[in-house]
Amino acid sequence: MPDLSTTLHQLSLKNPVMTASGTFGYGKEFSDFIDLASLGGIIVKATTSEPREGNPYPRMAETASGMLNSVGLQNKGLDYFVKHIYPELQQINTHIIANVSGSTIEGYVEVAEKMAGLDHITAIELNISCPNVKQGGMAFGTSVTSALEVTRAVRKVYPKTLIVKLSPNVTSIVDIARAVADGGADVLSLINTLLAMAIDAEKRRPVLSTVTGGLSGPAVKPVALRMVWQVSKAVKLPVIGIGGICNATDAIEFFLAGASAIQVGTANFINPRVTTDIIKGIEDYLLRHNLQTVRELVGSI
Amino acid sequence: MPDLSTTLHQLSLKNPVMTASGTFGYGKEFSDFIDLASLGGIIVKATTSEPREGNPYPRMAETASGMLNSVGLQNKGLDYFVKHIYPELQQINTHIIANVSGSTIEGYVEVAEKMAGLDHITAIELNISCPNVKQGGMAFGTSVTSALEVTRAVRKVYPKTLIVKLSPNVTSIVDIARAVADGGADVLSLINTLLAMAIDAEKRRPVLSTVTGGLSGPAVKPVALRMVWQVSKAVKLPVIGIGGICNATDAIEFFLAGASAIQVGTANFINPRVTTDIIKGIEDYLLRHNLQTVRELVGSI
Amino acid sequence: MSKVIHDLIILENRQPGPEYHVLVCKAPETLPVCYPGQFAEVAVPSSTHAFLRRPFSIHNVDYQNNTISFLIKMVGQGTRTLGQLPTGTVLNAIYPLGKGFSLNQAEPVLLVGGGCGIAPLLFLAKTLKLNGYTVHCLLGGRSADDLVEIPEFRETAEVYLTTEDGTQGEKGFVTQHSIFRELAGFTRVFACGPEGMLRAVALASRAAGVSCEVSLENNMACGIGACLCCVVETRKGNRCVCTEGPVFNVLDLKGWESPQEVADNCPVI
Amino acid sequence: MSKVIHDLIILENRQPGPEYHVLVCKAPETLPVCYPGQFAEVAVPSSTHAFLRRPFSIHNVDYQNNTISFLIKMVGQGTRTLGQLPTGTVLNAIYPLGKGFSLNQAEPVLLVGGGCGIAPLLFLAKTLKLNGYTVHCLLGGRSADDLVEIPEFRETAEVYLTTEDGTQGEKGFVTQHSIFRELAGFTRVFACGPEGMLRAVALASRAAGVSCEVSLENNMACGIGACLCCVVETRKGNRCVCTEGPVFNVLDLKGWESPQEVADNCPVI
Ligand SMILES: Cc1cc2nc3c(=O)[nH]c(=O)nc-3n(C[C@H](O)[C@H](O)[C@H](O)COP(=O)(O)OP(=O)(O)OC[C@H]3O[C@@H](n4cnc5c(N)ncnc54)[C@H](O)[C@@H]3O)c2cc1C
Ligand SMILES: Cc1cc2nc3c(=O)[nH]c(=O)nc-3n(C[C@H](O)[C@H](O)[C@H](O)COP(=O)(O)OP(=O)(O)OC[C@H]3O[C@@H](n4cnc5c(N)ncnc54)[C@H](O)[C@@H]3O)c2cc1C
Ligand SMILES: Cc1cc2nc3c(=O)[nH]c(=O)nc-3n(C[C@H](O)[C@H](O)[C@H](O)COP(=O)(O)O)c2cc1C
Ligand SMILES: Cc1cc2nc3c(=O)[nH]c(=O)nc-3n(C[C@H](O)[C@H](O)[C@H](O)COP(=O)(O)O)c2cc1C
Ligand code: FES
Ligand code: FES
Repeated sequence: MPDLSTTLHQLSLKNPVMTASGTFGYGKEFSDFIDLASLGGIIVKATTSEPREGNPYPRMAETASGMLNSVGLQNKGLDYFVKHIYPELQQINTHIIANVSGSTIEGYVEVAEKMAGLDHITAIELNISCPNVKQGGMAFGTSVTSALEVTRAVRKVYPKTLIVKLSPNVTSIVDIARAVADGGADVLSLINTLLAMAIDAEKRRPVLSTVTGGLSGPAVKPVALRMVWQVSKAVKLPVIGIGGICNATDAIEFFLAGASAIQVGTANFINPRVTTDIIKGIEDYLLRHNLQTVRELVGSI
Repeated sequence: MPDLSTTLHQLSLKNPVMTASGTFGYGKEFSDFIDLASLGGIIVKATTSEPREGNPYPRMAETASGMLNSVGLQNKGLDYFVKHIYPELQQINTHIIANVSGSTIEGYVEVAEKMAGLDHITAIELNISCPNVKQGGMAFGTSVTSALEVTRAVRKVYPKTLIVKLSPNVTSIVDIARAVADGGADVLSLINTLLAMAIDAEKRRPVLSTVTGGLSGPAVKPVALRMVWQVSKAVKLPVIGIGGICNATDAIEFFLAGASAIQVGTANFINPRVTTDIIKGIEDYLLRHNLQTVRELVGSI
Repeated sequence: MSKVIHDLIILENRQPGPEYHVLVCKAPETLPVCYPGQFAEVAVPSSTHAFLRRPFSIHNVDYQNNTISFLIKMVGQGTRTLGQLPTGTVLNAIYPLGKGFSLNQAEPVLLVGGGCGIAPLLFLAKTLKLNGYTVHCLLGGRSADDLVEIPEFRETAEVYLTTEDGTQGEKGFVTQHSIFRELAGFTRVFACGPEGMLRAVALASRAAGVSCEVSLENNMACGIGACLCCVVETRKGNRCVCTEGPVFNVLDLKGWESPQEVADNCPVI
Repeated sequence: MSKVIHDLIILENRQPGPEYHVLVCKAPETLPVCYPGQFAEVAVPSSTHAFLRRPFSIHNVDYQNNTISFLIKMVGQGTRTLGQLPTGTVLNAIYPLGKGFSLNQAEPVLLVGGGCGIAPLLFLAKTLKLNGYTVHCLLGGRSADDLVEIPEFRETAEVYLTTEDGTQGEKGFVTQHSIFRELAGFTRVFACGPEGMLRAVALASRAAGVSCEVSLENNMACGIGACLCCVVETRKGNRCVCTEGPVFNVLDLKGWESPQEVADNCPVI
C-alpha cells in the first residue's frame, strides 16, 4: 500500500485530501455519504466573532464549469460555535480546522484566540480572501501591508498551526504570499474564489443580490494551478492547493505543482462522495507509477 | 428591423460584433464560413515591429470550458504586414483594427506610427496584456505607471481611434483603466487571457512549453463580465467586452454590464460561424424585448 | 432518515403534456422511506450546460416495484436533456432531501398546484388517501397544456381545474377558482407552484383563517445544507430551503403577508 | 477547394477492433472534393469533457453514396463519446482541412501506418489504386487488436502486417519488417502514426534514399490556421500543421534527422 500521509507544519495528515471551507458545512451534512474520519482534514465553514445573516437571496449562479456564490459568511458567530458546534466536531476523528473570518483585525484576533483554546481544532485557516463581504475579507488579502498586518496580529495570539488562505484577485500572488510568510504563517492555502459576475439577460439584472460573487469549480483550476506553482516555488512554506479539484488527476496536478495537500470545494456539491473517490484514485495512481509516497510527487515538475 | 449600429469614439460600427485578436487570423481563414463584411469589425492578429517565431510547441491545452494558449505573438513583423497582408485586408469591407504588440515602448510606437499611415486600418488596439511573452506584454498592463507610459507614448504618434486592451491579471482593473484613460486612450477593451497553467499528470510535466499560458473561453466569462461592469462604471470611455462570448445571450450580458461592443475569441474555433449567429441572435433579442437599438442595452443593469 | 446516492435506471419516460416528462426510475437497492414534499438532486448526464445537479420533487414512489418518479417541466438545458433520455439510461440521484408536508392534519385538506408545482402533490395526495383522508386538489396552469397527470390525480382526489386562458376547467388564476370561496371549510392548504401563485394562495388562506404550507423553489448548489446558497428569509432569519424546507408554513416566511407584493406577483402563474 | 461545415448523420458505427470505431456519415449536401491526408474537425456532441473540436483524418470517402468515414481510436473522453454515438446522431464537422499526400508520384509506393495512423491510409490507398498504382501497405501495432480494417486494405493493396508482440504478422516494430529491407525499391513512403514510428520510418527512408511524407498529429484548437497553436518546427520556421500539413515531407521538418532522437522514440509505437 502506498503511503498517503503528509505533513503541514505540525499537522500530520493521514492523507492529503481535505474539504474546503464553506462547501462542506460542519462535516455532518456528508456523514450519510462518506466516513468523515477517512478524510485528511475538514476545514469547517467560516466563523466570525459576531453572528452573520449573510447576503440576501439569490446567492448562487451556475456558470460554465463553475458557480458563483455570495453567501457572505453566514454563521452563528463564535459563541454559538464554541457552545453548540464544537462539541459535535469533537466526535469526528480527523483534523478539524476552523476557517477564521472577520471584517476587522480585532475580529480575526478574537476568533483565533478562542479557537486556540479548543483542543480538537488543530489549526486555523485565516480567510483573508472572501470576496463576498463589504468590509474586510478580500480587502485584507489583496494588499501586502494589510495581509502582513492581520497575519502578524493573529500569530501573536495563535500558537498552533496557522494557515493563511490567499485571494487570487491580485496582480502578484507571490508578493502576498511573501508578506503572509513574513507575518508568521505556517502554511499557505490557495486559492479562494475569483471575483466574478453573472447577469440574467432576460430579466436584465445581475443574478446575485450582491452583483458580484466568487467563482469556483473546474473553470478556475488552471488559474489555481498556476498560482500554487508560483507560490510554492517562491516561498518555503507548505502549500495547500484549492480550486476546481474534481478527481484524483486534478489532485495529482496540484501535488506536481507544489501542493503538499489539497482541499476539495465545489465538487462536493456534485458528488458528495468525491473525496473518497479522490483518496482511492491517488492510491491507484501511486501504485501505477510505482511511487511509495504521495510526498514524492510534491513540486516534482 | 432593430438598429444594431454602435459607436466607439470615431468608429461607426454596423453592429457591435467583432472578432478578437489572435483567434481570427487575418479574416480570410473564415471567409469560407461567413461574410466578413457582415462583421462590426475584425481585430487582426498581433503585429510586432520585428518578426517573431512565437513559443515552442506545445502551445495549447484544453481545460474545463476553456483553453490555454501560449502562442507568444508569432507574426511576420511590421514590414511584411504592410507589404503583403495589408493589401489583402483592404479588400474586406469592414473595420480592420490592428493589434499592436511589443516588448519595448519603442516597439509599440514604431508599429502604431506605421499603422497610422494605413487608411484601411481605422483603429489600433494596444495589447499591453499578452501573458505569453517574456518581456513586455502583460508587464505593461499590470502596472499603473507603465500602462500610462506606453499609452501616452503611442497616443503621441497615433491620431486615430486608440483602443487599449487590458489584462485581467491585476488587483484593480479600475486603476489600470483610469491610468490608460489618463494616457489618452479613446476606447478600452477587456479582457485578455487569465494567466494559468495545465499539467499532464501522466507525463508529470507542464502541458505548455512555456509552463504558463493564457486562459480563454466560457470559463473566464464571469470574471470578464465583472471587470467590464467595474470599468464601465468607473471610466467614461466606451468599453469593448471580451471573454468567453459564445452566443447572443453572452453578448447581451456584456452590453448590460456596460460594453458598447464585444469581441468573440475562442468561440470562433468551435463554430466558425458563431459571429453570424450572434448578430442574428442580438437582432432577435431586440425584437423580442421591443428595443429599437442595441445602444439602449448598454450599461442598463 | 438517511440520504442515499443512487444510480437509478430510467424504466419509462412518458410525456403527459407538450412541455412535461415523467421519468419512472428503478432504484438499485431498496428505496429509502420518502415523505411527500421531499426532493432529489439529480445529475444531468454528460451535459455541457448543467454543471450542478438539478432539484426535483418526488412525484411518486412505488415501494412495491421499487421505483421513484419525477415530473419534469422543460425550462432550460438541464431539464431538456433529462426529458430526452431514453429508457435504460442511468440517472444519478441523491434523495430523499429536505422536509416534506406536515401529515398530521385534520381533514379535509386542499392541495393547490400550478405548473411543475403539480409534481409533489401526486405523492402527497396518494399518501394522504392511504391514511384515510378525503383529498381535494386544485390544479392550475396557463392553458390545458399545463394540466398534466390529471387521470392519476383523479384516482386519489377530488380534482378541480383552472386555466388562465379557459382552455380547461374554470377560467382564471387558481385563487379565482370557485373552490376558494369555500376555503374556510378546509383545515389546511398545501400548495406548490410559482412564487406569485403561492403568495396569492397564502394570502387567501390567511384571509380564510386556514393554515397553509407551501413548497418553495430556489437556486440550489448542494441540496444538503452545505453551501448555504438556498436561503429564504424566515422570521428566525435566513434558513436553507433544502434542509429546513422546501415546505414551509407561510406564517414562518418573512414578507409573505403584504397584499401589495401579492398583487405584483399574481399574474405570474 | 473550399471548406464546409456539415451536420453529418451517422449511418453506421462499427467496431473493427476493441479500441476502434468506424463512423460512416452521410453528408447533408454534395460532398466537397477531399484529398487523402486531409482531415475534419469534429464537434463532440454534448460532452462535458470535450470543449474543442477533435481532428480526425478522412478514412474513406464514397462520393456515390455521399458518405465520409472516420476511423477513431478510443483514447480519451472525446473519442470515447464519439465511439458510443448511435446511428442517426448528428455529427457536426468542418472539412476538408489541411493539405494531403502528394499524389503525383512514380510507383511503387509504400504506405506505413501504426495505431490510428492507419486512418488516412485507406483513403490514400484507394485513391492511388484508382489512379492505377500498385500500392503496398505495411500496417503495424502493439498487438493484433491494433490491426483493424485489414480486409478493406486487402481490397486495394498488397498488405504486410507487424505487431510488437507477434500476435499477428511479423514480430517487431514496423521498421523491422522485412519489407524495409527492400525499401530502396520504392519511390516514396507515405507514413502516419505515432511520432516515434514516423521518425524511425523517416530515418530508414533517408538511409534508403527514398522520399518520405508523414502525416503529423498535433494539439489543435481551430484546424483552420486561425489560432497558431499547432505549429511544428520546419526549416522555414514554425508552420501550422493544420494548414501547411498535416502531411509534410520529412526533409522540411527540423530535428528529424538525428539518429539519437529516433532511438529514444522508437519503441513508442
Ligand atoms: C426543491 C425543488 C423542487 C423542484 N421540483 C421540481 C419538479 O418536481 N419538477 C420540475 O419540473 N421542476 C422542479 N423544480 C425546478 C427545477 O429544479 C428547475 O426547473 C431546473 O433546475 C431547471 O434546470 P434547467 O437546466 O432546465 O434550467 P436552467 O437552464 O438552469 O434555467 C432555465 C430557467 O429556469 C430557471 N431556474 C433554474 N433553476 C431553477 C430553480 N431551481 N428554481 C426555479 N427556477 C429555476 C432559471 O432562472 C431560468 O429562467 C424544483 C426546484 C426545487 C428547488
Ligand atoms: C490531423 C490529425 C488527424 C488525426 N486523425 C485521427 C484519426 O483519424 N483517428 C484517430 O483516432 N485519431 C486521430 N487523431 C488524433 C485525435 O485527434 C485524438 O486522439 C483526439 O483528439 C483525442 O481526443 P480525446 O478527447 O479522446 O482525448 P483527450 O481526453 O483530449 O486526450 C487523451 C490523450 O490523447 C492525447 N491527445 C489528445 N489530443 C491529441 C491529438 N490531437 N494528438 C495526439 N494526441 C492527442 C492526450 O495527450 C491524452 O494523452 C488525429 C489528430 C490530428 C492532429
Ligand atoms: C458556496 C461556497 C461558500 C464558500 N465559503 C467559504 C468560506 O466561508 N471561507 C473560505 O475561506 N472559503 C469559502 N469558499 C471558497 C472555497 O473554500 C474554495 O476556496 C473555492 O471554492 C475554490 O475551490 P473549489 O473550486 O474546489 O470550490 C466558499 C466557496 C463556495 C462555493
Ligand atoms: C490562441 C489565442 C491567441 C491570442 N492571441 C492574441 C493576440 O495576439 N493579441 C491579443 O491582444 N489577444 C490575443 N488573444 C486573446 C483574445 O483576443 C481574447 O482577449 C481572449 O481569448 C478572451 O476572449 P475569448 O474568451 O472569447 O477567447 C489570444 C487568444 C487565443 C485563444
Ligand atoms: S442548496 Fe446548498 S445549502 Fe441548500
Ligand atoms: S489548429 Fe489553429 S492554427 Fe492550426
